[in-house]
Amino acid sequence: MTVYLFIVALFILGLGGMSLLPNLLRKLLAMNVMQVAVIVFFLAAAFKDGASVPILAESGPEGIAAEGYMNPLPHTLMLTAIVVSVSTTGLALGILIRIRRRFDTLNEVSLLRRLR
Amino acid sequence: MIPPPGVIGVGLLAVMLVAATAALFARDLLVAAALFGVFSFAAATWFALVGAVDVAFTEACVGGALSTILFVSAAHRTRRWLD
Amino acid sequence: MSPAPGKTRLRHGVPRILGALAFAALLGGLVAGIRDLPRLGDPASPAATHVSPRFIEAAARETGAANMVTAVLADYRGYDTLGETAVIFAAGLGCLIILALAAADRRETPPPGLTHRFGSPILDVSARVLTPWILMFALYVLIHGHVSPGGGFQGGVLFGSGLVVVRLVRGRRGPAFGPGPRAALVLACAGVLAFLGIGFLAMAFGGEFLDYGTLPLGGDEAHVRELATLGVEAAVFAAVAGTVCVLFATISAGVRETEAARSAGSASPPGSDG
Amino acid sequence: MTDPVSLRPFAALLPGIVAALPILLCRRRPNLREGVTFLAGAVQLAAAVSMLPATLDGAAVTTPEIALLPGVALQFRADALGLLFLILSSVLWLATSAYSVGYMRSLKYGHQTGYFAAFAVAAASAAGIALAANLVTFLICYEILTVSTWPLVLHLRKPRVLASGRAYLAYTLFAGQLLLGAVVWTAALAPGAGFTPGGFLAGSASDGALRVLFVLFLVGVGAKAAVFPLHGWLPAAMVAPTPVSALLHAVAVVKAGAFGMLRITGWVFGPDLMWALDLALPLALLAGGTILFASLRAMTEDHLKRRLAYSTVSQLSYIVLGGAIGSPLALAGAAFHIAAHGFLKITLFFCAGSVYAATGKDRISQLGGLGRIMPITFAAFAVGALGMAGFPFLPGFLSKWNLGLGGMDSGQHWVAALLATSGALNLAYYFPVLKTAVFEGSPAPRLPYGRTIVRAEELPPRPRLIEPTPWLWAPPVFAAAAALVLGLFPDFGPGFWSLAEAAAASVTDGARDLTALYRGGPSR
Amino acid sequence: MRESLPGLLVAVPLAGAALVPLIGALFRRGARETALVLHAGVFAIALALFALVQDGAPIAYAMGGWPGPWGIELRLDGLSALMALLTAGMACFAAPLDLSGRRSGAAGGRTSPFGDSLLRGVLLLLLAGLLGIVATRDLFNLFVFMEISSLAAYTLIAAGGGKATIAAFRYLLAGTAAGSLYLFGVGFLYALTGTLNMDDLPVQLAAAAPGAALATGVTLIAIGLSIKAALFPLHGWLPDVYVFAPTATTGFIAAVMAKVSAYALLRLLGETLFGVEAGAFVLDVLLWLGIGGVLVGGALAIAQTDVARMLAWSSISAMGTILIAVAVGSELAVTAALFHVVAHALAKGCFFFAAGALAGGLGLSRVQSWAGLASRLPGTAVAVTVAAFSLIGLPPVAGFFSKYLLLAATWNAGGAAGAAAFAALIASSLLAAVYLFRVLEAVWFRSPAQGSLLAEAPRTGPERLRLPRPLVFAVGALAALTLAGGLFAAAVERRLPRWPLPEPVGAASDLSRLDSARQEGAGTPGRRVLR
Repeated sequence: MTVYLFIVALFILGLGGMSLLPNLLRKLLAMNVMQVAVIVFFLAAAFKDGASVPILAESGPEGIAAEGYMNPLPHTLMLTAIVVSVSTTGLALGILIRIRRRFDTLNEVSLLRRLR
Repeated sequence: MIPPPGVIGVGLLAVMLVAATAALFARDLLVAAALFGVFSFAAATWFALVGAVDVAFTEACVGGALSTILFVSAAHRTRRWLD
Repeated sequence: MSPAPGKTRLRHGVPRILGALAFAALLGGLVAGIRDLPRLGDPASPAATHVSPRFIEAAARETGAANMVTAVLADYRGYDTLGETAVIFAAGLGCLIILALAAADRRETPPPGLTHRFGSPILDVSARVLTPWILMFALYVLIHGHVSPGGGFQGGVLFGSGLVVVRLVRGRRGPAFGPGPRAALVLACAGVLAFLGIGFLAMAFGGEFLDYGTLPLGGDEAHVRELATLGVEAAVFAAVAGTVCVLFATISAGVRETEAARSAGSASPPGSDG
Repeated sequence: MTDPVSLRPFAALLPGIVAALPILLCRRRPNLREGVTFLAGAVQLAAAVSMLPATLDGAAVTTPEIALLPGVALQFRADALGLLFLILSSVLWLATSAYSVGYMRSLKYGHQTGYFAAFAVAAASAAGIALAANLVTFLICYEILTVSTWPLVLHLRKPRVLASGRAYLAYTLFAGQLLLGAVVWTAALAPGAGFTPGGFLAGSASDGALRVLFVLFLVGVGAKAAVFPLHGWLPAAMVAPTPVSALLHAVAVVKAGAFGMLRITGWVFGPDLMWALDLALPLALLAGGTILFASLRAMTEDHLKRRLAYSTVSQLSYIVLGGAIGSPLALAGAAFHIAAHGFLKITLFFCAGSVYAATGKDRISQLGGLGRIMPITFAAFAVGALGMAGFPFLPGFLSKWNLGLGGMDSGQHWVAALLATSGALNLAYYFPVLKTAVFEGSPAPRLPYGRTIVRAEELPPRPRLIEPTPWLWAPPVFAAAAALVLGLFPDFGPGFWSLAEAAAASVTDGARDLTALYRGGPSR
Repeated sequence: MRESLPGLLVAVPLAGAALVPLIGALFRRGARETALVLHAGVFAIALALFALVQDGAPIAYAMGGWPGPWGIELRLDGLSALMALLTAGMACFAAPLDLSGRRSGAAGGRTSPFGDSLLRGVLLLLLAGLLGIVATRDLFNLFVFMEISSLAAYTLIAAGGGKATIAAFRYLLAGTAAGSLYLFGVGFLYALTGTLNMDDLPVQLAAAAPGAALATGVTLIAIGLSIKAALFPLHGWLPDVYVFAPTATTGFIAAVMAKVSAYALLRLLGETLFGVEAGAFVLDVLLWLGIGGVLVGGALAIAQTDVARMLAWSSISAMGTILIAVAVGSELAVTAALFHVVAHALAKGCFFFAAGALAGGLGLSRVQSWAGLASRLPGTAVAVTVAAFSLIGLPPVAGFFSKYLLLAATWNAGGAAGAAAFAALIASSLLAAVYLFRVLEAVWFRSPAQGSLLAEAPRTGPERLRLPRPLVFAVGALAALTLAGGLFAAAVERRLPRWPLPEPVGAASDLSRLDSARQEGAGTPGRRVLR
């Protein structure tokens, strides 16, 4: 429960930062925070009491019990999610540099004024 | 067997929350990027704590290093980024 | 009334109130939702009992990978990983287009790029010393991904970082170690194509796309799948390493259109883009 | 009797649409282009006439259904009312085409290719409205008519014209969308929504819902029929060239609206349901009010075409009135009035246009003396005006007579009084035109007919006879003559009266014999 | 062959996305031609799939040979095959165009062949992403392909430079927020059911008790997809994107991209989560929001003087229309929605290509600047007219029939919401008539301003105005298709899938065996039986 509350707090912090902060780079940081919150959420769902990391112990394939290992599926999904996150960040930074070059500001209010 | 994250986990999450908040409102970009790095490493540690070693490794590589470096190096090319 | 730089300006009036209400509703919904979720670590939760047991119990037997995450990533859900590779490839292509190739605007202030040294001699030397080790560690991460944390993606990131670290530290005047954006792009394309090639090959041998089990590599199916998974990881490694180089080259080093065009062998005259 | 299934109705629909393409291709050869128009009109008329015998026998030539969507089909049927409208619009399309040639060329208007192409499409869609066998088909043709007449209204492309075009679109598209809503609703109540004599909606929904539905229909169709207070676009649209006004009033648009009102009252709701829902009387009163209002309003207009426009508003409400009352005679009178008003009003418009083309004058106060130098034109105008007022031996009399009798039949005695009043008002606003033209202004010497077109500024100080080219005076003369014939022999030629009678009889369930008793004019 | 087509549908454009830049980097020519061939190939695959599913049996495809819910499953049924066909077809029109935002004839010069190959690669990536969304049966895989298409779209938009970069960045933020909200929602569903498979999910949910967590998850998914679908009031990103993006990009994404998200909404809320109480509630809310979007979009479109911005607001209105039909969810409504999706994609694509060609190539971006267009570019004027008729819903073009079906569907839905939607649809046609007939009036009946481009250009001869040939082809072909869609409405309607979709033959049997398989332990359902 505590974990989940932290997740919600991080998510809201990220989403709120994305929508309310005026600076595009800060928005980008907030976006990363929001994405990490989702990752934490999935990993919390993967956690099992009394289980181990999802790498097969030396004992071999016989007698593997599902209870003994963490759920590997959310881990896999979150690997992908991290990649998506960093890809988006990279592309966003690229766009950001172009915006900065052209308009000499990253303030959303000024930029929107230029847009209209 | 991995114990539940417990107090350490909560502490790490709290560190993440504080670091993230501080990063979002930092005056200076380098400070913000550093705080974001702290946030990422705290996250990676928490991931390891709940047994997601692969994810922790990746987050450390990507979130802690790659993203931060990208932020810093992108920002390096201009000033007044956070105005 | 112009916004003062550095000041946070929020919207006023009705949109602000509505926005606040929306956030409050979202917060309330999320808190209500999480109260209803299975307890953290509950071994009887649906997530722990429904689909995932197979990945734990049968991964090694079916795919030959001790690291279940790798098994799921590269085999059971290899299609996701293909998509993931495509995502990062998209980011690389995007940065190359947006920063290096897209129409440069006359009104844009020229980017400084990394024309001066980034760091100190200490950083310089340590980068040179570190690079080979980073590259080797990256390869280790790739190959060892079957039995330990890591795999193509993490290895690729490390490898790409290692390739560009010298360039990053020394700036544009430094030694041209590591691939330029075009070569890096070729590497990335080759990686993506290799991944797809393995998938198509599986189809050619009568299976579904990415069904490694049909590949005629000899041995029992788990072993074949293990080998194919390694191939896939290598493909991801190449794609990611190439893309990371592209990202660094465009975002950090500030490759301009003229430069990239020249490296592409095109005859776009300088200034025609400005 | 089962309806013969045939593709022949398409022969009446397609000429206009098919002709549009060669018309557009012949932009460099005007004579060929107009030849195509006449050919298409002739084919349409021939096809219409060929379906006449079956219809007069009580069987309507029907096309197979062409499925458009599930439960939505395109189908055409040449029943009595439809055929009446179709033949009327075919004849008048030909007349208007001839008139257009003279008018557009003598005034040297541009964009004539587009003009004739749009005209052909508008004529085809009017034919489609006439033959539509169900509401969806009706709606489709109705909307195509709207958009194909829009370029015609905007033909002169001046700022004031553009504003009028907007008004035209605002009214007609708004109405069209409401009609779309009504059609969808009706199709939900009665799948297929095919026009059925006597209506098909009885008992399909609650009274309140049906009343709302009727209001939707009333607005949807009434805007084109220019029922008060939806008439605003019609006077505004008088900025169009005169042949276009003729088309709007006599051939297609307004007439299509009035025709639609008859279809809605007689073939969708049905007279019985109209009375049962307490809709008939309000509609009749609305129509009566429109008649009086528009007649009074017409008197205040100095602009000749605008006065004619208000006259149309008034006259078309006779048709709505007949549909509202729904007794056999009223319906027959209303249906016949479609034809009567068509011939009469087109005469008047042709005359107004000829005067404008010859002299550049378009206001009644400017007409002084013109009657003496353009005797043919004004003679035709006099026929039209008297017919409008309901003068005996002209077709307007027959329709009004039957309308009045129909009103009496259903106990609405005020209708007779209204008709008398309206006839007087008609005289009151047409007579000054003739009076000014014939008795006022400077006297003119009698001179032989001249064939040259004289613009206003070129008028010699001592006027002489300036009847324009035959392309401009022959069509009004033809239309006036046709009106005279129709007044004297209502069943001459295609048999408009028989068709009107048959249409009314089909709605009111075999009341043909009843109408025969009251037949107001000589029959065949 | 039939069985392998779904795999190829996504894999071929993905391979193209890597192959085309590779050719561009290594050779001087050949990249553009390769891209065109690949687009044609993808279209052929989509067409074949569409033809194959006409018999009603969906084609299921287990990626990697792993059946759902363990592996990722693709499924092409009538609905997804239709969306795939539409997407691939629209991409074919965009593919030959110049994807860079440079104005032809302006000082910018041409993009280098290498840069051009990169852009073509990204377009293929966008196509692959959209097709992936359409084909997949896996919630997380949907997210991945959503991000592929989004990243590709951001790139193509930002390639316009200047203000397009701002629009792209704002879109990126909105799109990423949408993606995260969606993923968060998927997390809730996963935590409650343990599955990501769209066929398995309803089975598991039927066993689980409904609760606040489920409602939250469903709502998060709906919000995320609604942002992507630009559903009012989450449409903020859309107008600037459509205005500033390069012509080819705008034409393509305006035609299909938001609609693919609406498709995902239909798949998830209307099918997978059908029967979930919260899903029904969300659909009710979406219906009212759709009504709001229809009216607000139409009203704001009237307020615009810029053609592209007007069309962008019109798109918001159209998405509201589609969402209304999706929310109504009856068989007729979904048919109507699909008809509208097709009709609107054709007409809006045609209009945006024309608007982009005129604004980007000739600088004619305002409604007034189009005055006299008919005299100089008559073909374009005719095409724009046809498209406008379709957008308003006038016969005899496709838009009329979709509007008719929509009205019938909302009327049959009944209730206050149905009546309100009915009225809103009629109002939207009227609003569309106001803003589009304004354009048509300028095009056909106004004379160009003195000294303007259209006034100065000669009507004939080599100096007369001309648009790039691929653009002319795209505009003309789309207008012709719009007209054909109306004239042959019955044939189009007959080929639309029937809702609810038929149960799949292969996958369903897998699922029914799921529980028994789990009880047996290691026994694996599906084709593969190990041990």
